Amino acid sequence: MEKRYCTLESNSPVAPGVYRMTLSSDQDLRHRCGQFVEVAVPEKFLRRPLSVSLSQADRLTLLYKVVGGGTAALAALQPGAGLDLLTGLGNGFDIEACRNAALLIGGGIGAAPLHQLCRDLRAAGRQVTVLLGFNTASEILLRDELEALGATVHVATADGSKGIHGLVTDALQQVRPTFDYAYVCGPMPMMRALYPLLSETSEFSLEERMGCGTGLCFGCTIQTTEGPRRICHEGPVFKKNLLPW
Amino acid sequence: MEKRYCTLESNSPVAPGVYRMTLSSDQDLRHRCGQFVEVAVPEKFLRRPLSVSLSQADRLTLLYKVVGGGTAALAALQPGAGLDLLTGLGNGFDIEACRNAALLIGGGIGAAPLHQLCRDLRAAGRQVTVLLGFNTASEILLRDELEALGATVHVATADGSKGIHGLVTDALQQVRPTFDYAYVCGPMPMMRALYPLLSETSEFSLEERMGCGTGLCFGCTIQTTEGPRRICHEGPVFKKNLLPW
Amino acid sequence: MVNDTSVTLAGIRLQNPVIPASGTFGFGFEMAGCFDLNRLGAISLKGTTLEPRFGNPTPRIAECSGGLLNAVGLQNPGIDALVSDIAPRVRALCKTPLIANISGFSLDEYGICCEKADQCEALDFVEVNISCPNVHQGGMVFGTDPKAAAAVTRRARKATSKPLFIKLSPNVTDIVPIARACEEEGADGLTLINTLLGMRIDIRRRRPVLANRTGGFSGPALLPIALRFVNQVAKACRIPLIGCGGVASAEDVIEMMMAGATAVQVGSASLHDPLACPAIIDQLPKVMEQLGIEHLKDIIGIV
Amino acid sequence: MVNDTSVTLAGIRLQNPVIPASGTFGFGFEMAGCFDLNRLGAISLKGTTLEPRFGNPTPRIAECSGGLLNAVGLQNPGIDALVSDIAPRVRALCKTPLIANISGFSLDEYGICCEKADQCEALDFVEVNISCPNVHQGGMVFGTDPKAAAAVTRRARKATSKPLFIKLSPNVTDIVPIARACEEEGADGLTLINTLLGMRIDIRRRRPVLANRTGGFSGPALLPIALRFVNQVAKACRIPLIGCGGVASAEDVIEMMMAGATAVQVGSASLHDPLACPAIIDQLPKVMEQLGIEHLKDIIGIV
Ligand SMILES: Cc1cc2nc3c(=O)[nH]c(=O)nc-3n(C[C@H](O)[C@H](O)[C@H](O)COP(=O)(O)OP(=O)(O)OC[C@H]3O[C@@H](n4cnc5c(N)ncnc54)[C@H](O)[C@@H]3O)c2cc1C
Ligand SMILES: Cc1cc2nc3c(=O)[nH]c(=O)nc-3n(C[C@H](O)[C@H](O)[C@H](O)COP(=O)(O)OP(=O)(O)OC[C@H]3O[C@@H](n4cnc5c(N)ncnc54)[C@H](O)[C@@H]3O)c2cc1C
Ligand SMILES: Cc1cc2nc3c(=O)[nH]c(=O)nc-3n(C[C@H](O)[C@H](O)[C@H](O)COP(=O)(O)O)c2cc1C
Ligand SMILES: Cc1cc2nc3c(=O)[nH]c(=O)nc-3n(C[C@H](O)[C@H](O)[C@H](O)COP(=O)(O)O)c2cc1C
Ligand code: FES
Ligand code: FES
Repeated sequence: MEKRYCTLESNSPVAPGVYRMTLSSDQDLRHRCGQFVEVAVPEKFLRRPLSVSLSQADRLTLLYKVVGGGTAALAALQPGAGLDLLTGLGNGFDIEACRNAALLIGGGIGAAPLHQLCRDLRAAGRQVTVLLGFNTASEILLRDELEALGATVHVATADGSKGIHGLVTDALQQVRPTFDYAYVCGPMPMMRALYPLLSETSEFSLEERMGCGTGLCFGCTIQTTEGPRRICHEGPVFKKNLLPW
Repeated sequence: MEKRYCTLESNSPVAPGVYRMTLSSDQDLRHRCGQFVEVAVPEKFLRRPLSVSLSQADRLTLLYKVVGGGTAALAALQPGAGLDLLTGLGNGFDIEACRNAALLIGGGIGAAPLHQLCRDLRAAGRQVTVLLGFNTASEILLRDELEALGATVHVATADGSKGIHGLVTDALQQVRPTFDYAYVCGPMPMMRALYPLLSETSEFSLEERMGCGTGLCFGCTIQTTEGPRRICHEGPVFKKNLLPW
Repeated sequence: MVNDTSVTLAGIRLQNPVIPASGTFGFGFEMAGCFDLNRLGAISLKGTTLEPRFGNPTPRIAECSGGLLNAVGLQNPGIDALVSDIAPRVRALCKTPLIANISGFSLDEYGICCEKADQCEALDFVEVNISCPNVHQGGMVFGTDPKAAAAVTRRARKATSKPLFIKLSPNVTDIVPIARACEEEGADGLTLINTLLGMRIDIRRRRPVLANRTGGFSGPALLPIALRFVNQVAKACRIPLIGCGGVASAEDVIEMMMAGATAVQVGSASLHDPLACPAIIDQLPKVMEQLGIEHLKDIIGIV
Repeated sequence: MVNDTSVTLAGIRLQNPVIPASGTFGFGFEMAGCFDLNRLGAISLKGTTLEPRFGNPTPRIAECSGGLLNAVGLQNPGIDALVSDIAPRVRALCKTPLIANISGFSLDEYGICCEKADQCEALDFVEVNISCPNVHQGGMVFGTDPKAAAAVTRRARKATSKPLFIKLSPNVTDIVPIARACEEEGADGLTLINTLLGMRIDIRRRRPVLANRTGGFSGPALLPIALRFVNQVAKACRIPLIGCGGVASAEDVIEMMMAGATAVQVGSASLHDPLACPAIIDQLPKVMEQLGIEHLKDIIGIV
């Protein structure tokens, strides 16, 4: 955990209600893929947890969906604004766990952390297949970016307006990708539906309302096969065998 | 009372700890001299009452001293910032009450509203003498502005570093100005000291911690010879005979 | 969509549930020049006692994170001025239902004030405040004990046939027996909550900020506390509730109604923005639309 | 100037009065990599019960204006894990005095936990929490009645010779008899306050935000309420008080001490900024300088 004051470089919509925010700092902003940050929001007491979509030495990209007052306040910020962040939170994805070919599955805004995951897996020489699920064509995120990294990307839309008609579970059964390890991030119902379809060599990035994001408050606890664990501190990424679903 | 969203045009120190702020709006910002505004301050629940130092059609000048968190937050605002104001509050000075020659007495930041008062009295053809009291030379406010309006200005400093050595009460006894009506604004001890030295043809602008500034909360009440009065609503300017000091 | 904001409170129809809270909207005249008072659901007038009162010395106000402390101490011109002068003058300005907010230092004072309010045609509701934390010899003591609350309600009930609301204090261990006692003695409804007792210290001057030492905390931060009390009492009583505490937006009004309130008072929000009530009333139909609420009264107590 | 920040709490010297509050600083390890725990005045560890507890279902957190609601519900690994594993591990990381925060659902549970804490060398203080609003079958009931508070204190006093603090609830009509009862039964001091019971509703989903329906309100807006309780109890009792509620700055620490606290706990502020405690400790000497305070202990209860 580090406290970082960042400058907002850009903040603009990339899909209906979804924004991409880039931040810079004169301090180190590198993250492991799958880690998250806690952003202080004007007029709110609690910070808002957002996954790192991409990080470099002095640069951070977040992808977020406006769902309430906090994210709406973020969306209203103008380039040049200063932001107060807690960085380097959570465990992140285990890229070592994949030996050859990775499968990445993202649903909606859950696609956000898959960007850096894909970059880092490709840099480590892994093959990457990505399944992305959205409600409709206009909501599709990150497809071009992931393809540019050399991943094979399949998109499913619930209304069939683009790609495979259906959910990511449908896509999984249709595409039948080869992989030795799977990484999943998305809404809870999606993850629960994928759970029985994936073997033990998989991991899931979870979400819960957070009080602190730093392990102090026990606000974000889930029950695991090894006892209670804080999503923010021992997660947000949990190996499949830890999840008692 | 009007609600006005203004743009901060300038905001810079004019004496140690004292700032001049100018605001503009595309709506009417004219005030009677001696009226005040209630400024919404970032991160504070209550607005802060500040006297109008000068107002024109679309422009407002405030002069304020940093004494706590609210005024410190105002001092930190940059030109271009938006400000939410309640304007046109309070009764203001009674310029009709003066027939020929006015005496204006201000102490410290209490000099602020005397600027427009002096302008309006001069525009009405009155002679104006001003006595201003400060702790020390570096704190002197508005002397040049008032002289430029054709007023005779006498400054007293408590440490004798400029002008008359002493308080405004000393200045009053030394200068012995001719006037038919006096207007007083400054710290409570100064006003109480002047009270017995002035005849009934005088008025005093009072201050109290305010909850609303608009007469709703009864937070700012003083006892007068005619019963309880709200400084924000029936004041802030009270004729001498109303003050039971 | 219909967007019907009306509610019925103890038999009286309010065109919307938004009521300026007592003590935060003066005597009703102050804003008459700024917006049409007819737009309000009702108006709760400044708390009134038998005798005129100056109230507490100043400072009476202290800023806090999320709100303020006040120790006004029931400044008011007395019940006779209310019924003979103030209420009729407000009535002449608007048709909005008017609520007399009554305080006292003895059962008799409460009783006499309610009798006088009862005789005043301009007044539509009587709201008996047994929860003022800012006066020393009484007020809140009546609101912290079920027996005392019952006694005041009984006396007030005898004194008036107008709809009678008792305004309760949050400074209690268990509000339910107090609320039930008021209900049993014939109150038509309850207003909850009044302010939480608090204190601030001026660390430079090393003394309390308020001349009265302590004051009542109100403002946005009170909302979760008020919601809890409203929900708790809604589950325990059948009479209608007026929810009060921290309400500052149309969403807050809806949250308070879902917790169990039939109408909602807006207090401190008007101190920051004297146009808060009409702004909330403007927003209500839009927020109802977003949430798929046709008739506001349908959401009362659904949580 | 001297700028001596040390205070003595029930005979134990703290280099400064700043203590992370129970439940808002994990088990003490979490921040060990971020700052030197030796800088803290003391550490109050996460509330512990006899048996391990998962706590309440999620969501356990709801944002509010001026703070938050929590309904963690005393998640903890049980007293045995605390005394045999956790406390010794924190002790190995720092010399800071450690406070065991104990909750229970019966007198016996409180008693057994205090006995076990008493035997643990790594623990310096025992803080008995009789004010948790988030567990159903107990907790707060002990803190809302002087007799029950006396009984818990008596049992805990028998169980431990370590400095014993009882943590009181603000959800009471009158805290003084409760505080006095604890003092009479031999408590070495009191911690006040715990959270205020509150509720939020998700108006879109039409249900409470918290799975537990209600939760405890904490955060900056609690400060004036806590100051009032601390000042009230400081006037009524002789034992030292740990002030808690809304403290987020060095100025707040000083305000709390002027109200009557010998030491000060910082809770929710650490949730927004996990470095809040060291930041406050850094600021303290500067603010003392500005206010002309040489020895912090000289201002305890001066208002
Ligand atoms: C580890 C982690 C990583 C996340 N990464 C991202 C991301 O990269 N992009 C993104 O858009 N969102 C992400 N989220 C979710 C994001 O934190 C919430 O959407 C945000 O906090 C909502 O704030 P708000 O004030 O706008 O909404 P609020 O007004 O607080 O709530 C609106 C609704 O959003 C939901 N919600 C609120 N907080 C959370 C939460 N912490 N987790 C899940 N749902 C919540 C609730 O259902 C609520 O009804 C992440 C959450 C976690 C825990
Ligand atoms: C009608 C009126 C007109 C005013 N005009 C001016 C003006 O033109 N320029 C100017 O600098 N100040 C003016 N003031 C005073 C100004 O409102 C306060 O200094 C300001 O509100 C302090 O806010 P703060 O948050 O900085 O200080 P706080 O932290 O709130 O308080 C710091 C100290 O300032 C004093 N103070 C706080 N509020 C008030 C108040 N309302 N009245 C008097 N003292 C207070 C208290 O002694 C307190 O200890 C006026 C006040 C009133 C009532
Ligand atoms: C300045 C002020 C004066 C008040 N005076 C009264 C009063 O006279 N009678 C009363 O019943 N309540 C009074 N109250 C309490 C409010 O009516 C209301 O119950 C409380 O402020 C909580 O609501 P809020 O958070 O919306 O302000 C007063 C509150 C404030 C802030
Ligand atoms: C998430 C959370 C968990 C808490 N857990 C405990 C606990 O286990 N034991 C306890 O005595 N108090 C607990 N508290 C109460 C705090 O210690 C403190 O009394 C309260 O939050 C008020 O202080 P604050 O406003 O500084 O947060 C908890 C508070 C929060 C916010
Ligand atoms: S959010 Fe506080 S422990 Fe996870
Ligand atoms: S400040 Fe509210 S009535 Fe004057």
